[in-house]
Amino acid sequence: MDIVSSVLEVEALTIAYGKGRRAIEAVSEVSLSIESGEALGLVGESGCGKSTLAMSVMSHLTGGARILSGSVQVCGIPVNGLRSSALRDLRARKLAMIHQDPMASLNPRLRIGRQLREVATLAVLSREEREARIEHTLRSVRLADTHRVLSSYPFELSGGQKQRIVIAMALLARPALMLLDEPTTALDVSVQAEIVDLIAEIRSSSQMGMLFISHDLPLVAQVCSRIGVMYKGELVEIGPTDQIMNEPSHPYSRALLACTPRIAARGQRALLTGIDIPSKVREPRIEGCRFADRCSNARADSCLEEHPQLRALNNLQPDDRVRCHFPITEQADVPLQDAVRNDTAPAALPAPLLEADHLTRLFPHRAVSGNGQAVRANDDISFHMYRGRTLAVIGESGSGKSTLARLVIGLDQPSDGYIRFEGSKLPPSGRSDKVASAMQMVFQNPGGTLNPARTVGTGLRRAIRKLTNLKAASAVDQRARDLMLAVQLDPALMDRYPAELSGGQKQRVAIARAFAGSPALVIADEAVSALDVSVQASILQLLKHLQAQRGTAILFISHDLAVVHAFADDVMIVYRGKVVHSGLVDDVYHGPLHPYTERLLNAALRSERPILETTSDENTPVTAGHGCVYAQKCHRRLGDICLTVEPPERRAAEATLRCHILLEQLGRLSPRQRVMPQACNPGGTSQLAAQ
Amino acid sequence: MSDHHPYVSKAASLLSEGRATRREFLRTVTLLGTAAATAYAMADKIIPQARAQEAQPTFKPGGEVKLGMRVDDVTKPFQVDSAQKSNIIRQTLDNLTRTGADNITRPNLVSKWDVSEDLKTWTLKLRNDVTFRSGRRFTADDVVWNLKFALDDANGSSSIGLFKSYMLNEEKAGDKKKVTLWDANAIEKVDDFTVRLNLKAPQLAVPEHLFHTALPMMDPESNGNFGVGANGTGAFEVVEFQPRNRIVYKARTNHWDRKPALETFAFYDLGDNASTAIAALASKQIDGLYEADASQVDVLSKFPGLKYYEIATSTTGVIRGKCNIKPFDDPRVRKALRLATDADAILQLSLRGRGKVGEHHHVAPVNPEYAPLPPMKRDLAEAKRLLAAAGYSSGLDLELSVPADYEYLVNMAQGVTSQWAEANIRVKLKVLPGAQYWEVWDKVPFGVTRWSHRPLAIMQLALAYRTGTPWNESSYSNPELDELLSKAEATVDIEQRRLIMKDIELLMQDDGPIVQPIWKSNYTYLRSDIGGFQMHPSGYIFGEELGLV
Amino acid sequence: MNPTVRLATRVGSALATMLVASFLVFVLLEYSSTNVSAKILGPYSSESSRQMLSEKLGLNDPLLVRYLRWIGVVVGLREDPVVTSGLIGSPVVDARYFGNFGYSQLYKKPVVEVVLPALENTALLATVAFFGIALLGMLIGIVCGAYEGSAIDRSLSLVASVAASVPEYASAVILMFVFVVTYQVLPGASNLDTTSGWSVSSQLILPAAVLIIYDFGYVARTVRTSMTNVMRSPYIKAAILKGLSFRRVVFVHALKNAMVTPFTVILLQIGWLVSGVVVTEVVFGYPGFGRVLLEASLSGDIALVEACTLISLVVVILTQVASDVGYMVLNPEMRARA
Amino acid sequence: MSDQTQPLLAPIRHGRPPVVIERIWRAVSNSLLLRSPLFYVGCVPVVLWCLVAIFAPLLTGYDPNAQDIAALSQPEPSALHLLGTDQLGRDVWARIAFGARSVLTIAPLSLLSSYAFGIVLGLASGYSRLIDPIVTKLCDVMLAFPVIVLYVVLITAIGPSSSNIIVAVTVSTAPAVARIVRGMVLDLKDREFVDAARIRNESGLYIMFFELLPNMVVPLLVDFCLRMGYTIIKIGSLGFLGLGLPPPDPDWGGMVKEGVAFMLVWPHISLVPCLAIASLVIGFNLVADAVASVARRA
Repeated sequence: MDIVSSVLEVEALTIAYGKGRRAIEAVSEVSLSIESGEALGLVGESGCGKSTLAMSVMSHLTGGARILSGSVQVCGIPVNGLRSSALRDLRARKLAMIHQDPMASLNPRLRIGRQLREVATLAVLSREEREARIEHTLRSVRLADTHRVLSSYPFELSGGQKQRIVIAMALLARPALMLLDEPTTALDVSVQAEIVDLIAEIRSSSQMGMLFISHDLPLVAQVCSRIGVMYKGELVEIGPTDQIMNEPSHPYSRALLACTPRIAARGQRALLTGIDIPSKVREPRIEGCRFADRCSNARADSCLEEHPQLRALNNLQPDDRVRCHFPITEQADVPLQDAVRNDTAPAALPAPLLEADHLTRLFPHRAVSGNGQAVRANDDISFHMYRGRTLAVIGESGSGKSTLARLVIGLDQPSDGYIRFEGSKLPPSGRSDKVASAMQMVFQNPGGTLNPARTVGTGLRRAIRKLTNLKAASAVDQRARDLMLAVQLDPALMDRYPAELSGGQKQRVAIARAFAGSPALVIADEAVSALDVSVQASILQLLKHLQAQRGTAILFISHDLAVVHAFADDVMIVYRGKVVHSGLVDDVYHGPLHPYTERLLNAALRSERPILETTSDENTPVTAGHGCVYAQKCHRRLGDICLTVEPPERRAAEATLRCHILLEQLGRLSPRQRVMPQACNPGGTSQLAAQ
Repeated sequence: MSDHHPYVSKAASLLSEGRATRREFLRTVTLLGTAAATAYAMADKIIPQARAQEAQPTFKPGGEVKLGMRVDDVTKPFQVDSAQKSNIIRQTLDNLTRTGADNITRPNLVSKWDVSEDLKTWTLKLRNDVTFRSGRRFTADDVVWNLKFALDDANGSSSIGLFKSYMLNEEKAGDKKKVTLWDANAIEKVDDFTVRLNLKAPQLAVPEHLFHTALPMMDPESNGNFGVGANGTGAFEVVEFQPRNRIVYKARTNHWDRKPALETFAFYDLGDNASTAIAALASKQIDGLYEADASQVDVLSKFPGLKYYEIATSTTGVIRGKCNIKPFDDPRVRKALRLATDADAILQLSLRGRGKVGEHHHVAPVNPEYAPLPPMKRDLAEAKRLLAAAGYSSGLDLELSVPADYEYLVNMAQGVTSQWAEANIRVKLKVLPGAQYWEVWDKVPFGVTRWSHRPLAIMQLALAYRTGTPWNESSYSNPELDELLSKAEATVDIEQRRLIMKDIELLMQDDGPIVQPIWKSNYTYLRSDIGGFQMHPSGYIFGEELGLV
Repeated sequence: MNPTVRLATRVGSALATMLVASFLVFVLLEYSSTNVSAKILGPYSSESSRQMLSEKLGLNDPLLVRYLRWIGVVVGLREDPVVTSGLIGSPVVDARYFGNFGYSQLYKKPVVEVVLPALENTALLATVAFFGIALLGMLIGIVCGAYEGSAIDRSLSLVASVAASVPEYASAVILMFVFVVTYQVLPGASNLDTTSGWSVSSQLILPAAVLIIYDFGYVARTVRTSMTNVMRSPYIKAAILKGLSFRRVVFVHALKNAMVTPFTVILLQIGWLVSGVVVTEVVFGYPGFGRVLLEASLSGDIALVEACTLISLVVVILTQVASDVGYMVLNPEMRARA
Repeated sequence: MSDQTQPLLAPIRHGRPPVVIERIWRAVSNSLLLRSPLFYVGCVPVVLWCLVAIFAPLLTGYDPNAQDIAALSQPEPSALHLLGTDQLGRDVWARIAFGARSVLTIAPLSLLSSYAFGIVLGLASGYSRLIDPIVTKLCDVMLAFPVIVLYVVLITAIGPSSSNIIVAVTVSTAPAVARIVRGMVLDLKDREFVDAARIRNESGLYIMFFELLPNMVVPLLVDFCLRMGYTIIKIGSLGFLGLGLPPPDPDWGGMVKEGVAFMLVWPHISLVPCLAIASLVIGFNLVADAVASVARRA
């Protein structure tokens, strides 16, 4: 084995796309190193160059990217300019990578076994050894039925299983360095928690170095002992996890922390501060600090003119280096800001804007269930919405939350139940223009929300013409410009096509479009989940601002408990089409917890010991009217009663939950629950009390 | 000359006085039973002529010749209706007579014929050495059977049309028309090698009719069917027959007098694409063409080792309007069309000059009764004047239907339309696939029709221009012409007939329904080591005459 | 759904397509031609005899009745009225058998006897051309796709594009000019006659070359597109990063995925090869199916045209079914769902 | 309404070009396309032939149907006839130039009509579950016919003329276009912007033509260019089989056919139209390739 302790040594690496004057530096002067057994996290917004950096480590730069200067050494071997056979050998034995979309990195037409063996063959010699290694590795990623797994095609496995396979594949050759590029982004929250847990476990049990790349600061913090923060190709700060998570010195690191959603203590909601500058299409080149134009501390002279160097903050902490002229050293532990939550019980509110009554949506489809039985995407859902308030719907993928949004907005018709809007019942289909104008929606995917073939202005003007009484071209145009300004966009962007806008800008346009009329109700279906946290925060700010201004009710659909906690007033937690827990946000989050709520919270807070699903049989259909929908996966299942008898509705303060377990026996969040999840230091224990 | 028909001496005197052409004389006297050689000798005696006696070539024995030709499926020889189909059966099945390339009809399976003075009794003497391939001798019984078979309307032979006027009676049996021999003794076996035809009406052309393509002599046992192994008197037997692909003949093993030089003879079908045949010739997959297109001739002339053959015919294309509809109901319009046509140029365009200039009267220079006229010159001014007189001073807009299957007709149509344009006659062409065109050929208001070679002009004229005949495609009806035609048909005297023909020709030029700028010649290329080939005006090919030199 | 049910559904839908298509063919042809009995009796037949025949053949019946009768004859459930009417006379032809498409007026024999030999010949040419097209197309497509954007990709793609732009008649004429006339190394006519010393295989070279030149570019383009898409996919990137050799990445990981879409496209070339090669067959005088179809169309031999059209339909639909089944086999996901 | 009242920047522009045209213009003026050498190479023959078609009378001194008897025996290219004359003594260049007119009207017209039908059918079947099975089945049926079979059978049935060629091309091409459009509709109609339009209460027609259709412009443009080449070849095939435009009007495919017999002595008569067809088709194919590769990169 090599004696070199540093498995990765990156020195003053600069990578650029394109040539000549058009060249864009994706990575600038980045230096870092990873010792064996150490995990380094790299965080930053999309486009900050972290993935390019990772690919340069693999020596697989594509799309016209070139290393301009600097070097990358893996286990002392410089990877750049390596002969292809040597490079292949390096990749096969020393390196492993887990990609952004791990599901897609399995070949859909080869059996898992073949794909694993192929990797093992490159590293291991004998056949017996190979099989043993595969068996062992699969077990180490908690895949039990190895024989079945090996003979499966990828599509026959669940997302979590595929993820484990990918990890197993990476571990197979016992590499010196493992690169993880957003390994959990594509997963559901609860699965995500399990996988992160697995990664943390692997790290602690092996001598492998790890480079963990993510946009999610708390996630990285959970696994890594050191964290580097990247901004526009530069490493702006690097230091021990504790330091970065608690007392970051760079304004950008600090801003990142500030905009990361978190669950605040009872009676409070996190104040998320965006660091997005939405109105400009492309940032001008800055001579000085690259973060200057977004930095609240930036000073005209030095920040704009002089490029800061990465330097140690002080002698005491040589490991903590920062690229800033004016690093924040004082008030190091300024608490992240929270606002007071002043909730009113809905009961005290005037007549509801919208009443949903026993909404049920059946999909009578063989394709979904296989046994010919109807799938209940929504089962008997009732709720009220009020002007100026936000009702959040939380659920994992497939829980029916999007179906609910579609029912409310009228894109889908309920099989049963009805919706009453402003006091009058809505017809099952064919809503009036008035209702259409009063009820609008913001969609999840910024890429799909705007018609790519039409300019921003065209779409916006069309919405105005359709949703208001304005007809004259000049009035419509004026209104469109007003709307652009209201969502903090330069009206000049109206001549652009969506492809020329950033994700955040598109989402703002979508919001502008939704507010084209004067909607009393806006549905936001995962409206911020595809955005960078910094952008997400500013979009949420924008929505809040518009809501405050216009008294709009918002139906906020999300899978992210932290975002919901920061944004919503009321919440419904949906599982398989059924509301299992609902009420005021604080009462749901802090009150007696429905087991499902408990598991979600647990995952969101990234506890040391995630609550695992009880059974892995994901495909058992739920038969309506028999037992609790969550019973099959419930870690607190009482017994047959859960499977056969519909649980009673229990009220706890301003919350309602459906569970057979008595309120006082249900889990609770500690009243002084810390807002941020813990770094990977062993001291942090979950404060989630399990029964 | 004593046993010659009485008219033979009359014909001889006409020839000597210059009132009959040599060709007319030859045709007539041979039809009357004079042997061709004798006839030629007589003609030579009257008008001495340096006849290049073509030496009979000496052939190498054996060998193989493949000609490119459309190979249709022929199962019923008595229904053959095209030269190509007749060529398919001709190598195996013989006719009683044979009309040569010189338009002279000679005995073939008959050794000679005699005709009564009234032209009503024809005595056919058969050769006594003819055998079928099966070895059986060919006798009078076979002739009687074949003639009767051909003239039985159940067998659908076009021979009926030819013999109808002098051999058959048409009866109406209820709903159906029934055709029967006019007399039970009409076809009479005299002895084993003599057959007598007793005619209802006088007819000179009987020997020519016996060469009709749909009147081959078959083995009665064949029941009128043809195919591989067909039993005939011909020099070859069919060994392979794949319609639309090829037919291959082998020389008979038991020959009577007629022993072919070739061991194998074949026709190959290469489709209608002109270049395929050329390419096949180039790669020696075939040895010659049954008939070349004008376009192919130019190409093949560049090839080494090929020999060119050409013969003038009365094959032509006519452009005709329906005379019972506007504007063709006005003779001035019809004449204007003729006057606006430059026949010389059309001949160049459509046949690349390989043919004769037409004179718009459908009497070909190769027809014996042709009366030479001064050429009909193009006269645009007169054409315009006539049009104006007919009330079309601003010109005419017409649509001309053209069959696509004869390229020279399409070219001809393109040529005349561009010429006519100068006379303000604006014509749009409507080119139809052959099958579609021949379904409406006699119905389109303005069309182009191909007429095949006929030895006699009166046959042609009577067929196409007499009032009310079924093939009168132009619906032309002129009592004067009808009368002249009847007169010509009844006139045996060559000189008198030619006088009548001249009137007919002038009438056709002045009043007739057609524009007829060209006479097509037949031409082809064969490998130059093939001897014995003579281009036949009807496109007939006699495989047993060929050989390799 | 299990595979048999799935296959049965597919075949059923193919049959339905066949029925509808055959109905369209029937309507188009029977109605476009002026008069069916005139076609049978020939241009010189009399009006009264045409009418009699029309009655005898039931040509005045409603369209659907005639269509069903025709189908009945084709599948051998009914006797062909043309035969039983005695119009064809001897030699005696069966009036009832499966595949009875009637009697060809052009060839004067039952349509099947005309079509089958032609189909056989075409199958020979099509087979040769098919392998040429598939192999050349796949080879070029794979190379271009694997090295997307490289000089070899660009030049080969250009070659394929240009080749696909040259009409069959143009390449046929040019090839003929070069190889038959100028160098005299190949025969000019491909009538499959070997007595002139040209072997069948030598006669197949030019027509097959023409077809290959015209079509391989299309296949290559499809393969290339599919290949580039696969080569860009994350699992190929993953495979490369696993340290596999490029050859292994291409042949083990990329090919299997990349051939799924082109597989269908390649199979569908069979339909084109059987009936779409009229031009080539005409130029080379090849006694094939396309020429029969053309001649039948031009001469208005309705029975023959109907048969040819229907047979080419069957071929196309069969290849469609085959490609669907093949797709199922190639795609484990489909296989599992089936 | 808005709390930010300060109007910013740019003056308001009125009278905007229709979206589709703007889109095409954008696609064309898109620097990527203009930077693609393939695009220029492909444009050269297409533009040249278009110019030739437009200015045909100016580019040749001959009537394309005028027959020069004197040239019959000497059809080779000469100073008088730059590309020689054909078998009827007509100037080949004049016929090529005027033939470009028919090729460049019939092919685009027939494709336009195919696209009109195809797009309507495709949009309708992709968007409406009711219409879909009928249209799909019908398209299946039509697409089962081999194209050339369909052409030959149709043209022999209805007769060769430019309008009938357009009919034949439409019958065979529209279902293919419909299928493509349907596929794209199915792909697009679940996108959020369509939902956004639906919740604005936009009519189905508006969504089909103004929301969905503009998104298909680029792929359809690629398809159109490819099909142009293909259609030109197929129309040429018809001409070659004698089912093209009726004479005397020049028709490239027909010219090849007429000249093919003279291939060995006067190859120019059919080679020139062959090259004309091939170059035009290559042009369209390369343009299609260029648009496709640019669209992929963009």
